[in-house]
Amino acid sequence: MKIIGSAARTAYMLGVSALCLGGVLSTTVTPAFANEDRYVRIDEKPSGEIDPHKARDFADSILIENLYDTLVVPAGGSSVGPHLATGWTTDGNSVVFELRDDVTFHTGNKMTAADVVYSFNRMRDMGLGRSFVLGSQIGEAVAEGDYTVRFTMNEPFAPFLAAMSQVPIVDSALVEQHVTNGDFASEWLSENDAGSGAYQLVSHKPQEETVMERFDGYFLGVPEQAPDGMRFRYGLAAPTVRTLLETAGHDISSPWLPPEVLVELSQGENTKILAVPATTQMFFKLNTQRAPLDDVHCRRALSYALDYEAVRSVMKVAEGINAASPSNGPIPKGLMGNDPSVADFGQDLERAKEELAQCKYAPADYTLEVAWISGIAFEERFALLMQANFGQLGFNVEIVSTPWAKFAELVTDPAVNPHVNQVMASPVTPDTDSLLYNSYHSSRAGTWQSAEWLDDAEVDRMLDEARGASDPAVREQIYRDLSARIVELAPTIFPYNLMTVFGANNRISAPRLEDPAQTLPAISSNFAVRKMVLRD
Amino acid sequence: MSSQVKVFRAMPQSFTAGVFRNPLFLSGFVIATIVVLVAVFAPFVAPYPEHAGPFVDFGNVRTPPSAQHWLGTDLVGRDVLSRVIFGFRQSLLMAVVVLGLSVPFGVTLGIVAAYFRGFTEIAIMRVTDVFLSIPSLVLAMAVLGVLPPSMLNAMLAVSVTWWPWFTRLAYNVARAVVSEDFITASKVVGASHSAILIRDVFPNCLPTILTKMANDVGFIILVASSLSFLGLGLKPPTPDLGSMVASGANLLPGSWWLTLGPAMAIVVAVMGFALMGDGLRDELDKAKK
Amino acid sequence: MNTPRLEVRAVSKTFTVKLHKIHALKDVSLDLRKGECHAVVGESGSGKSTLGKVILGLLSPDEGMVLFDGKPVPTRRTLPMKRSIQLVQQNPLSTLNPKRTVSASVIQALKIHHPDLNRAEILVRFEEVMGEVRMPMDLADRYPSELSGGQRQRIAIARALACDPEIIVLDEPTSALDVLVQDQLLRLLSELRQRKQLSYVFITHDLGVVRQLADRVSVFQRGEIVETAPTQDLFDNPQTAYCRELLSSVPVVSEEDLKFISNLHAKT
Amino acid sequence: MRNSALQSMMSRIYASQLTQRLVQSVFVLFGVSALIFFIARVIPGDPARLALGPNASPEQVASLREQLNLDEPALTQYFLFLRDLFHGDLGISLYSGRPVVRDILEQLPATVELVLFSAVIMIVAGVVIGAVATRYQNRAADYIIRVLSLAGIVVPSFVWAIVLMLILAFWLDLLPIAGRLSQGMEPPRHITGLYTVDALLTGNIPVFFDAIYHIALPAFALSIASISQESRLMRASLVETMSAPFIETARAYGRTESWIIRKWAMRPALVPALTVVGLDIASKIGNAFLIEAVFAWPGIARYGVEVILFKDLNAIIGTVLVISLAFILINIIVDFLVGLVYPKIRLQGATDV
Repeated sequence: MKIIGSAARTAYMLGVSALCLGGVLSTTVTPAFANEDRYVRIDEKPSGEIDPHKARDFADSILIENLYDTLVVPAGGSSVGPHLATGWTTDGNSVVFELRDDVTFHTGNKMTAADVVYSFNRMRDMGLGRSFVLGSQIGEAVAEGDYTVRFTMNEPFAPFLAAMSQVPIVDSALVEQHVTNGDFASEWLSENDAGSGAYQLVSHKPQEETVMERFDGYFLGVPEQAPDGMRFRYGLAAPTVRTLLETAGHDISSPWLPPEVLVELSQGENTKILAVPATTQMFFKLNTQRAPLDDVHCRRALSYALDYEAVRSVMKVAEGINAASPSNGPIPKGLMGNDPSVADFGQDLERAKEELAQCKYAPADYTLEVAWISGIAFEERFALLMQANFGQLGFNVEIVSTPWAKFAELVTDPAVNPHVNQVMASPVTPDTDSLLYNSYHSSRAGTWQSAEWLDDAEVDRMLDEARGASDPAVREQIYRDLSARIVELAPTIFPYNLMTVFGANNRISAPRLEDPAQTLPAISSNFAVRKMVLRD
Repeated sequence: MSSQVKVFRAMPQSFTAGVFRNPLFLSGFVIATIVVLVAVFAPFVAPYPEHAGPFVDFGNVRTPPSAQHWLGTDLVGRDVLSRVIFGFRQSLLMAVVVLGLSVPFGVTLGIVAAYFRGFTEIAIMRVTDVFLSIPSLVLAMAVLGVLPPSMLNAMLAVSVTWWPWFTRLAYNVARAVVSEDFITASKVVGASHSAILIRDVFPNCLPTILTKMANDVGFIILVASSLSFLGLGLKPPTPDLGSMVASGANLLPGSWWLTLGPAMAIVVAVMGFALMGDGLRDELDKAKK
Repeated sequence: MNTPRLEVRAVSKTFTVKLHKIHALKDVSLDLRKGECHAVVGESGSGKSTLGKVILGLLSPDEGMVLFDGKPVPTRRTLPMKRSIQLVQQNPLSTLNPKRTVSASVIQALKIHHPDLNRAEILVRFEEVMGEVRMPMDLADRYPSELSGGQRQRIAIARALACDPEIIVLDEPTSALDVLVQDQLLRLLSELRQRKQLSYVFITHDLGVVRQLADRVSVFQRGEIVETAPTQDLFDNPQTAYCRELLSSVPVVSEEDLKFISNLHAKT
Repeated sequence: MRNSALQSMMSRIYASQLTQRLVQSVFVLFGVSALIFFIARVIPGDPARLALGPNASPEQVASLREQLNLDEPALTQYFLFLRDLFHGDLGISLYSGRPVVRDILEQLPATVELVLFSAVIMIVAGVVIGAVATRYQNRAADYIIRVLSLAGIVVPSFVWAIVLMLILAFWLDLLPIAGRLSQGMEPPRHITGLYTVDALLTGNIPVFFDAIYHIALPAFALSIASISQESRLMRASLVETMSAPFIETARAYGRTESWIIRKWAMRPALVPALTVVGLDIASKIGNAFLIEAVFAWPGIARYGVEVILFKDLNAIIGTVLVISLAFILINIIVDFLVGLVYPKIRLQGATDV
């Protein structure tokens, strides 16, 4: 052993000192930062966008929810309540909002009607992010005084108020300063905030983390027990999140953890799960433009062939709690037009074979492509299940996994859009329109929401009619009829309604994510950090 | 008398005998042989061969190892052991095809560059440098990002990163060979370039190339599993050891058997071939002295 | 009758190594007649081997030319041209491909130059060639590593003979062998020359060997021929100082010495 | 030639060889840029559509396509790209919406720091283990080390990462598993971007230790495979050196094996082991993604894979170029250092262009 004695001794010493160092550090270094302990830590997919008018997915919407405010906010069911607007009046072909006069932006600037007009125009003119909720029926916005804004309508547009809950208001004076070459200041706004929200931006590294801290000038005030800030982390792997939650190094997970991990977290000593009975649904979208699924009978055959029980069995997230519940067709529970009597979908191979017999295609001639979004592990199991189920009908099934970004691109072409696409969606606004119009209107075909490429005159007519009708009862009936029509056309398989489930550390409580009575249908609204409570 | 002349004869027997006395090679050879046999006879060895195909049993998911399922069942109720056994098949197929594509291509370029020198050499070796200047995992990912996911494309992507190593190896060995007197002799005798390359240069590079190939079988399995871990693997339900580890890892430590089985399988397969390569190299070094 | 078979006319060749120009051959001329053995002597690095390569067509000269039968040799030599001029190299360890049996190496040469022969005829020729170099046929399917240095050089000669050459460039063929084997090989070469009317370009630094075998000698110094003369003239009456110096350093091995040595060998 | 003249000639050759290498690597970089540019160009899918999201109008897509020169012939696009490259402009990342150069500058130091630390661990551990194996060559200890070092190589690095995380963080709770610093630790003033180096330069000792505390686990996980590789090479090279004639001489003097290894064999044997350090570091950059993913290390490898999946043309090209540049530079630097340590290599290298 004395041969390489000195080298071994050095290595040994290094090892010992590393261990000592580790021991010392773990006891001394970590707890020295008191106020940071009061930051809530949340993680999401790989990157985030903080330009409020470019933000589009779930992760982005959580950031925007906390940095920015909107005129109105979801208030349960399909309704909206006042927020930056104290109230509104409908006046012939226009809607007039009265604004609060006590709102200041993070800069200290007062929020006025000009900011609202600027924000609306910016969102619509850029045409990115969630601007699709702004129907072409909306005309122009005009400031009629410092705290009054008038929106004129080209045509009646029933989902208007709900849509306004998705238009974040920016500090126009600040944004204007950073416009270069007519870029809407989008480079600047992708790295800075110009909002009035309860939290303001500290730093934003789109692939690492976004940090924000409490904004003391928030017009509604931020409760003392709310977190002092938020650390929004990107791209943590499931085992990492799981370990961090156990060791109080993290507070709320993304909703993409595997169900088995959630089960373990629900039993953990320091951990729990947060379940939001929101209006999210899983959709297996069938490409209605691609043989053999351009034949309604083949689509119906697939609907009957799926083992719905098995799908739902995957989503068990705790002892006795299943995140998946039977669906009522295209309109999730809690939204206008939901019809509990719409068939409880179940597997029926006999009927599947009957439908298949009427289909003009022979299954053996076709290979069905079933897609799942890589990163959402449980979707692979659904794909495998479909492979087995549809295989029983004689279809050859190929499974393809695509990252979300690639999927959103694939669906733009019906010739390459996979036959079956798994999409989880919830209405962007509390209005049924935001879900159905963007999924089934023929003019919207080819987005991730409308991977069906449905082209049905009857459906288009009903969707347009529901937009124009102002009487809620009439709209309710239209949506019920529409729901029945869609089930008949079978462009989509509706496997389950979904509770969105998060793993969490016990020190955080988020009433909107835990208490069904306080939960709002637009899921990101439940991530208002100011409504959370952090125990010390 | 003349009938006794054999125009071909295998390598000097002392080398072969020495190799089989080398403990590293021998243990690697035994492991690799078992892996190959298991892979070839997978349908007969696997307890539930149908579980390697489109099969689900949601009533039987994620059961820990038991007498029926030695390595437990996975998230859709398939027998992990059966899938591991079929996974060997895919891994070996991958390695064989990647080597089959990249070795002839890479070695040909390497010895051609070493033999002809001049512009040919510069062109080939600079292009090779370009490929070698991109870390292979990154390059394979970029290529796989381009191609739709399939067994063949995964093989192509890995091959694209693999051939330059053989070009460089063959080039280095062949440069030494080309300066040998017997190459001059062949030229003087009037042998054609192709004959010299095939009969004189190539056979003398072969032992080194074979050694690297033995090692590489394992490393190709490793790279393929890394790609699968990043989500660039084979199409389900094809059993793929790397993806099995990746999906199982999310459920550690709870459902450890989902990771342990396939991870050990990768380790055993890679180990077997790496040991073989090591032993071969030992003997090669001895032979040189 | 005696027009030269091979003429080297004013050949120059330079190499560039690390920006330094090295004149390997400077204005070298040389004749070789049928059945003649022309020795090229000089210190190592004096350009002898380069001359050999130019003659063989392995290098093309910067200036000057090589004539065969009075006609200039083209840069790309034809197969019959290649056949006519063959080579036996210095190092018996590397002159044969270690991955091929000796029969394969020789038979390759036979096949190249006798494409019209069938397998049996080739084997007959192979046996003949092996006989010419006194190699027993039971060594035919050995690998070079299983043969002695002298045996390997015989195979190298056999390979050259297999082409039916008229000229053989002998590039220090015996310098790596011990004295006894060297002597046997030289006798073989000498006998082959007479029997087959071969011409040799004998590259060597060993003047003892030159005296034994060569008809004429060219002395090389730094890429130039300083003197060319019939062997006996050169040894008796060297014209240049360099040659005199060279000659004075030659150890002389007499016939008696050789006999003595071979007797020693025979006894042990 | 006199000794000093010989030396000056050697160093001239060496210097010219180094310049030659540098010039060559510029061409190689051009090659890499062309290769990756054309690979990225054949990626099916429309980057403009991807950037704008599924709800953008065809006009918007068309205008962005024009802005990105996507409608030009591929060769024109490549030349436009080269022109911008000379102005230090790699375009805007579609994935992050920011200039690629900025993204890369932000992500690169984290990876450099990770790779650097794991390289140090690799060299030290690799040399020691290789030396031990040589000392006990062809005995039990040697075979055990060789099999163990094989295990280091054959177990995929992502498996190591997970295993280490489970043991050291999940069960023992000894080391942190995410991020570069503890929460609330302000990063040191940006000088190099390497937190440990910057902390030392600014004299911020707590941050220095905190950064080391955070980098320990990922760096170790990343180094395991290459420790094994390095120790195998070290062993092979030591074994070779130990059979050299000058070692026989030392044995004849009755020196112990250990003394010979340390004093005589080590230095020449280090050379081949060190030359592959460059290659090993390059392979680490690839493996780094696996590690960065597991340990949430905000580095360029993770960024690279994200942008590949997102088909973010500019960012893919930028990332691969930077990684290749790093790889080429590392190799030149390693060669240069080896040349300094052991001048004999220079001449061998000089004839081996």
